[in-house]
Amino acid sequence: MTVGTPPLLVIDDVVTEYRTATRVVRALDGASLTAGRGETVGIVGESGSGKSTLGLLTGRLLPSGTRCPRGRVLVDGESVLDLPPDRLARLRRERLAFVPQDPIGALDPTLRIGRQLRLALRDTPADLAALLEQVRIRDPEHVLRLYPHQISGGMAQRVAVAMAMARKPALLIADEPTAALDSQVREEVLRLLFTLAAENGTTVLWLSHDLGGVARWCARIAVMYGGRVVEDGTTAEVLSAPQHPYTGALLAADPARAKGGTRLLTIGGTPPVLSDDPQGCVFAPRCDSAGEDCPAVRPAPRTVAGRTVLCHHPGGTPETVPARKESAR
Amino acid sequence: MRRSAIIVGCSVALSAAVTSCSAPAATDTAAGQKAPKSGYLATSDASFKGSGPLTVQLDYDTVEAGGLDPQTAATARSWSIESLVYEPLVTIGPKFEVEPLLASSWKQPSATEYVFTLRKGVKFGNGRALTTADVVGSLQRLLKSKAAYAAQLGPVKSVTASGPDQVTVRLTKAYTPFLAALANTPAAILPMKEIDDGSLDIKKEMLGTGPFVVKDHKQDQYWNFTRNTSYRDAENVRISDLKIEIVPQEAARLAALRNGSAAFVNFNNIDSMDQLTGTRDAEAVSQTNSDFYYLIQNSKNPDSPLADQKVRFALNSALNRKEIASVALGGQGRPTGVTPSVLPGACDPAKLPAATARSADPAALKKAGTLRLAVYTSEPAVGQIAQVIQQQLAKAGVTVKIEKYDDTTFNSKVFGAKPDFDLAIGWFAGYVDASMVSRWWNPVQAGFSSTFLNDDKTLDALIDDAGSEPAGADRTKTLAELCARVDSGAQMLPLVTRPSVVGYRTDRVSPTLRAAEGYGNILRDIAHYTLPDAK
Amino acid sequence: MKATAVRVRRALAMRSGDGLLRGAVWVLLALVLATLVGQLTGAGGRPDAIVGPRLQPPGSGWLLGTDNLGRSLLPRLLQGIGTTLLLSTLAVACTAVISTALGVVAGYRGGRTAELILRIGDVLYSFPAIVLAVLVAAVLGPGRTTALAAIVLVTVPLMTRMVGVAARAVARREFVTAARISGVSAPTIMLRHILPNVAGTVAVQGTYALSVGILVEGGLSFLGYGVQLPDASLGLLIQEGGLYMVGAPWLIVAPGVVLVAAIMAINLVGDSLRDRFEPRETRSLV
Amino acid sequence: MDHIRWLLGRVATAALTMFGVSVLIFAAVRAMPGSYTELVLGPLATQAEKASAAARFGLDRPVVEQYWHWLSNAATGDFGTSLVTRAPVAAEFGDRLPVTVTLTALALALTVLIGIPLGVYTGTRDSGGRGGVLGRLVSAFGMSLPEFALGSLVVFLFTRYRLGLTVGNYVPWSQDPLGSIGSLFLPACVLAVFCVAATARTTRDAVLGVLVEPHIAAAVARGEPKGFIVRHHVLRNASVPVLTLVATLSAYLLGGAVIVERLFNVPGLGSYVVDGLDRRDYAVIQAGVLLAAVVFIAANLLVDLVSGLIDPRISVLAKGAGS
Amino acid sequence: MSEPVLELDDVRVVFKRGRGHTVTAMDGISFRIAAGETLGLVGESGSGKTTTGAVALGLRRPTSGTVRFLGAAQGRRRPRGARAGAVQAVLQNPHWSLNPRLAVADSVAEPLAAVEAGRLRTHHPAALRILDQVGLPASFAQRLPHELSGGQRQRVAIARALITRPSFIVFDEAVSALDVSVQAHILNLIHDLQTEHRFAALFISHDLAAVRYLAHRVAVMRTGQIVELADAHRFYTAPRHPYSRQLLETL
Repeated sequence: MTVGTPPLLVIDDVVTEYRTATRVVRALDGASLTAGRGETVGIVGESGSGKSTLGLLTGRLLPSGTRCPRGRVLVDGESVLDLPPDRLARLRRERLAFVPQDPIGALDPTLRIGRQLRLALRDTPADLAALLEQVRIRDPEHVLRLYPHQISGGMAQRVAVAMAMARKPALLIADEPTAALDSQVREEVLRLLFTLAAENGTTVLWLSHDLGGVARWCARIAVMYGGRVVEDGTTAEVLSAPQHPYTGALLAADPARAKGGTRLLTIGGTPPVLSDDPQGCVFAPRCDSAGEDCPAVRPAPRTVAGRTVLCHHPGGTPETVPARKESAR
Repeated sequence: MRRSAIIVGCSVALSAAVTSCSAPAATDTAAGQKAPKSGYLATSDASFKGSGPLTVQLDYDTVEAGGLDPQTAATARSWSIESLVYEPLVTIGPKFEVEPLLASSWKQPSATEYVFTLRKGVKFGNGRALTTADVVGSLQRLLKSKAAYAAQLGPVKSVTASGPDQVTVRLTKAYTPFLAALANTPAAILPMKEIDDGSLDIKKEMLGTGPFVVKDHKQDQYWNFTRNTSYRDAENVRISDLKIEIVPQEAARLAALRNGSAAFVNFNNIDSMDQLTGTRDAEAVSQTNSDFYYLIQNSKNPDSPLADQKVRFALNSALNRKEIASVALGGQGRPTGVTPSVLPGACDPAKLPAATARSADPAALKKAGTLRLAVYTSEPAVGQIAQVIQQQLAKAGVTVKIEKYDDTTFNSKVFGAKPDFDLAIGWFAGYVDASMVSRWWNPVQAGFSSTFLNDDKTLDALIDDAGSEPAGADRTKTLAELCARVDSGAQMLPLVTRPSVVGYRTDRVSPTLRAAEGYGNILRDIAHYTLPDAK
Repeated sequence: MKATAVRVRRALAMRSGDGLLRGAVWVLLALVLATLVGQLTGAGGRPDAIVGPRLQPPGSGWLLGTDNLGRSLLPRLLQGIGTTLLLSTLAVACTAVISTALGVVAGYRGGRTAELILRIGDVLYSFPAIVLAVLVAAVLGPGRTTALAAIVLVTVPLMTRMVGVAARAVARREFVTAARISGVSAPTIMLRHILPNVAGTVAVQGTYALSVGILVEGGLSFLGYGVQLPDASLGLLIQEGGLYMVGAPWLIVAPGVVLVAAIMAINLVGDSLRDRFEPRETRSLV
Repeated sequence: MDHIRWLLGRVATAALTMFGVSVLIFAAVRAMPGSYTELVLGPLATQAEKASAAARFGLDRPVVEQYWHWLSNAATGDFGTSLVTRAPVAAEFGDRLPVTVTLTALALALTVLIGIPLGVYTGTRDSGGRGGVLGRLVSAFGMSLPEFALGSLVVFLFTRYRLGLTVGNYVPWSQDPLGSIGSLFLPACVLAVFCVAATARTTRDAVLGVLVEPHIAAAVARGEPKGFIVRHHVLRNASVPVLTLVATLSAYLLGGAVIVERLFNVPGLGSYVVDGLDRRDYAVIQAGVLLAAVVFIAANLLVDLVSGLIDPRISVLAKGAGS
Repeated sequence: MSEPVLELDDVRVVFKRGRGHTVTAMDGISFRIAAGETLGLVGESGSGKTTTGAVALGLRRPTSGTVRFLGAAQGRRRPRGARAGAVQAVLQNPHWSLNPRLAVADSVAEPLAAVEAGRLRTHHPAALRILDQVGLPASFAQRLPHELSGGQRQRVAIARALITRPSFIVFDEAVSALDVSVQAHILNLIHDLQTEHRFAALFISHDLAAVRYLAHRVAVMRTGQIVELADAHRFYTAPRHPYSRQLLETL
């Protein structure tokens, strides 16, 4: 994080609640995250951890049924949660950009690609063909005349990246941009996204479940669990020596990292569904190194080995890994 | 059966016999008008000098198998429209007395001989003068044709031109209703020269001696007539252009009368009269008709209880004709025997056997069981009579199930080759002479009723006697016997007379309307209508 | 199957928040109650009995006045509601059974069978509704069964198409493929998997068909083909009342108001059912 | 290329449907009890007269022969002669078509000009879900006014009180176009009430459906103003269901609004066909129903074509569905 | 090597898309799977791996080539008689893997009811036993799918596949829609159940990591052809085909 210049994005102790007909679900329970200009942050967490809500929060794109009773969100100094609609729209137009999870779904099915790009970029003059070549789409003239359902997921995502970066955003938020793509295409899109962001000095928030991808592309990683950022530090250090027990468990469960023949270490119990202020650490019931204070006292952020962790006993090592019974051939 | 009731003769009604109707009839004379002459509901105000167009709305158009040929015309509607163009030798006065028309006078040297003297200066629409050849040719053409009306002229032996402007008709035997039968549109005088030389297709065009000429006609939408310039009394005809619009929906005709887009409208719902209250310049009057509603009891079906005369008579005695008239027809109709009660010499319905019977025979009633009563949709009054009859028979312990069909289905079920009904309601035209309609009670002569009437020889004899006896005390006695016979046979039972309601705009037209009408001819005196001066 | 019953009961439980739905259900209940009480206890006398002078205004001895034959309008109106509601409900029940069967088969089978069923539906659907109804009435002769047959013929094509589309969507789901793989017979798949999952669409389309049914019955009565005399249906009462609008406006106002209230209530119930069974997430950001 | 092949496929199925309609109507019409001869000859004609008249009208020939005769003529545009007017049916339809077309055009104009904006307004204004209790009440009310009840009321009001427009005197187009529209305005309004309510409801649903689509969320994320989103994205995406409904409504209206035509005494197609039914005037009924079927199928084909242009996925789906 | 449970011999499947335009989904595919063995089938979307799964399940008849199941050629589309229930599948989308209107116990009991007739209720005891094996307590029996998480639903799907003690199961992208930790549970479960039930398995996935964890042998498909078929250990340590190397690079 480049010290001195004020951080581009400040999310400070934000609580967000979805109100459905029958009950209230708390998606964020005091999440905090800051990101400077040009930083690349990977936000990792399983479904129900609140990472998608965090992404939407930055652009205040939460549906009408949600409320944020606590916390602040500052983008480039402007408090997003209190902005009037027209200034919020200007903020989204000039400072923010989003890369969608379902690339084809994010394009208007009834308009040709070229027409949609002209509409979206009507106030930033850009040569569309050059724009598409920049994201390495062969034969851009042909693609501009196609409809969204006539192009592949990979190509659609490249168009989305081109559309986003053409507006030179200060902050780019990508929520699982490559979930629907095949491995090769996934690598290409990521390479495009991060190189263009770097050239433009855009801060990137990448919400993902692909630990390997985050390791390759993001300087910083933030692990989320139960609506809070439980560990936030430089990627290499966090992945090699996780301080928070959940991070450790997550790494152990990833088949890509499991060495041949070892049994995957699974986390017992099920992810929490919060409805109000929880007592103590929400990971306590599933944590192997939980002490008596964990369920009682809500852990405060502390810096350990150059990263911030929300845990009373950081640094616990995962238990030994039992050998796997080989099934007879 | 708005279209298919046949009219074969007309009857003479004593206007005095018209009872005042209980519904607030609008016959009370409007302030400015003179009191109508006796026998009329309204008379044209001679002081009006205006002339010009007139718009009339009727509920349905003429539709005949024989097209526009008046001789084969079978319905009252055809006759009233065709009477604008065609004229018969004689016509009917307000009290149903026979008056001269194309025949200026006539003599009856004997009971079976009539000598007519033609009126001078009568021309057809194309300007050609009327000749005795036209008269003889027309009557002979009518007698030769198989048209239903031909039989009503009675046993005619010969029609001959007996002088430059004289025609003599000889009958084989005395036939009292002959003159009355002659006074109707089917017996009108046709332009025989044009018909014989083929220059006129009588089915498609009309050419007569009457006050109007057809300009154009769109089936079921409108007729346009213009004044016939060569009409003998052309200068007194105030209506220059007569437009007849066909508007099936009653509410639409009511609306047209209210907002003035129509000056003269016919209604078939009695209560339309009081729908006009509160509309300035709008009058509605109810003409008494010789037409009457009847109830058929299908006695030809062997395994039906109605085959037994006692059951039929018991049902007849259970009916209350007064209540039918007051409830179903809002008091506008009146009970009648087979001789229409408004006609002179007609029998008194109150003295009929069923009316005088103290109570219906319970045993016979029990045998009746459940009966199906067929009615048709196009005339609301028929449905209402059916429901009143259902109530009356229910009180007598007989269940009646009403089956309402569209007109065509009704015709095929009741008058088809294989009748499929127990009871059915319809209406006949009453004609002018008391005996003429009774002809239909003789299945052999009528033909159509042979499918549901058993032939009753004594009744047939009474019908012939009534037809041939000259008017007088013993004819009235015969007619009374005829009524009693029909009533006790109870196969086809006359119920109540059928009212005809007409509405008009007093600020658009001053019509001449008779109190009683024999031929159901709504447009009878339209040539005498006067129009107020254009404001 | 017990779980399904639990599921359906819970689905139909009236959501407290929806005032419109509660109001609509109350109107319908009131109408059904009124006609039941009227028919059973004969309140207000027999509908076809001539009780007084013609065209008497309401209140003078007869709550709703008398009609053109002197019959009290109240019992006739109650009978009219009964006839119209019973007739339309019965007809729509038949429509629902036929359409659901055809729709589910067409949706699951697809291909030629679906094409055939839809083609037949198109043939009927391209007839103008009123002409089709009058044709049926003329062929079968007026009366209740005819009105019922007319309503069924007019409403089956659209409902079959709707159920067919819903069934086709369900047939593509994984649990249907899994059932086919494990050898479950086609009829069982249709009954156990397809039918319960299109129940929502059937309920929604059934309610809309009901309001169409009432309109068709009314139209038939207006043209003279509806219920037989002296029985009454709301359509017939309105048609008869139409002639006396100046002299006796209550003859058309009473049945008119009841008819409009009934159809409106049914439409509102249909809307609420559609909200429940085809819920659309409320994530709109606009 | 595929588009044309798909179109040919649709035309083929349309022809099949038309054939089905023609067979059904021909059989159904003859299944009706009674025949024209009974009606026109009246009750007092003898059976012999009825038989000779039937022969004259050509009603006594075997049904299949009559059908083939009629079908082969219909192919050449001669739909047979009306028994009532003795004139070719095509002529009568020619006279009445402009009346029904004007009436339909007026009703559709009202429907599109009022229904669609109302739908878009209620759809975009209340946020999400199916809020807008007022919107639902109004459209439910509009859809529950049967033509015969509303029509009778309007006829009553406009005749009982002087409210400008007169009821029932139809002015032919040839005479005075403006007057003709004036005379058809009231019946058009009565017809339009149901259509406006139905269109408003369908439009609102379609709009609400589009608003939850991901591409709208993406547009909002791009900071596009609401009006821009509605104009450029919502209307286009929501138009297909609305178009389908309008096509069905126009087919219904062109099929002839019998009841309104009778109440307002408008000489349109609907009342003519139903009169034909009353009088068993076979040629009129058959031609009327065929015309209505052609209009219905043409409307659907048109909608498929246009919606294929608006939303390219549809023509792909339609083709996909066929395989 | 015991008698192979499933054997595909030079199987071809060709689709007609519009006139004259054909797509070859399977172009001469041959492989064998023995009892207790898992063949991992990897490839990009559009490589034909799902069609291969459909052919293995008997849902689609190949244009040419033979499919032998337990030695007998597989003719008709729907398995009949003795072999009904011998083939089962666990498919991708947990949201729609279970009939939302059926309770868990009924869904699991259905395949058994199809094989041994009788009502669903009669097979509830067997269903409860198999649910316990997949780690779901009896209390789940009467629950409806919308009350379960994605992982729990996939467990029910697996229980449903196992209840007829099939000799062959196809896992078509069975875990790709699940979270990493939940995925781990399911992979362990499949591994343990195979050791116990000794069914043959075809594990189709685009996630090479998951395949490595379960598969004994791996086949890589590209545009309808198997470009490499090798023992798992050898494949992950020294892939021969360049396309395989490219895929492993991203792991």
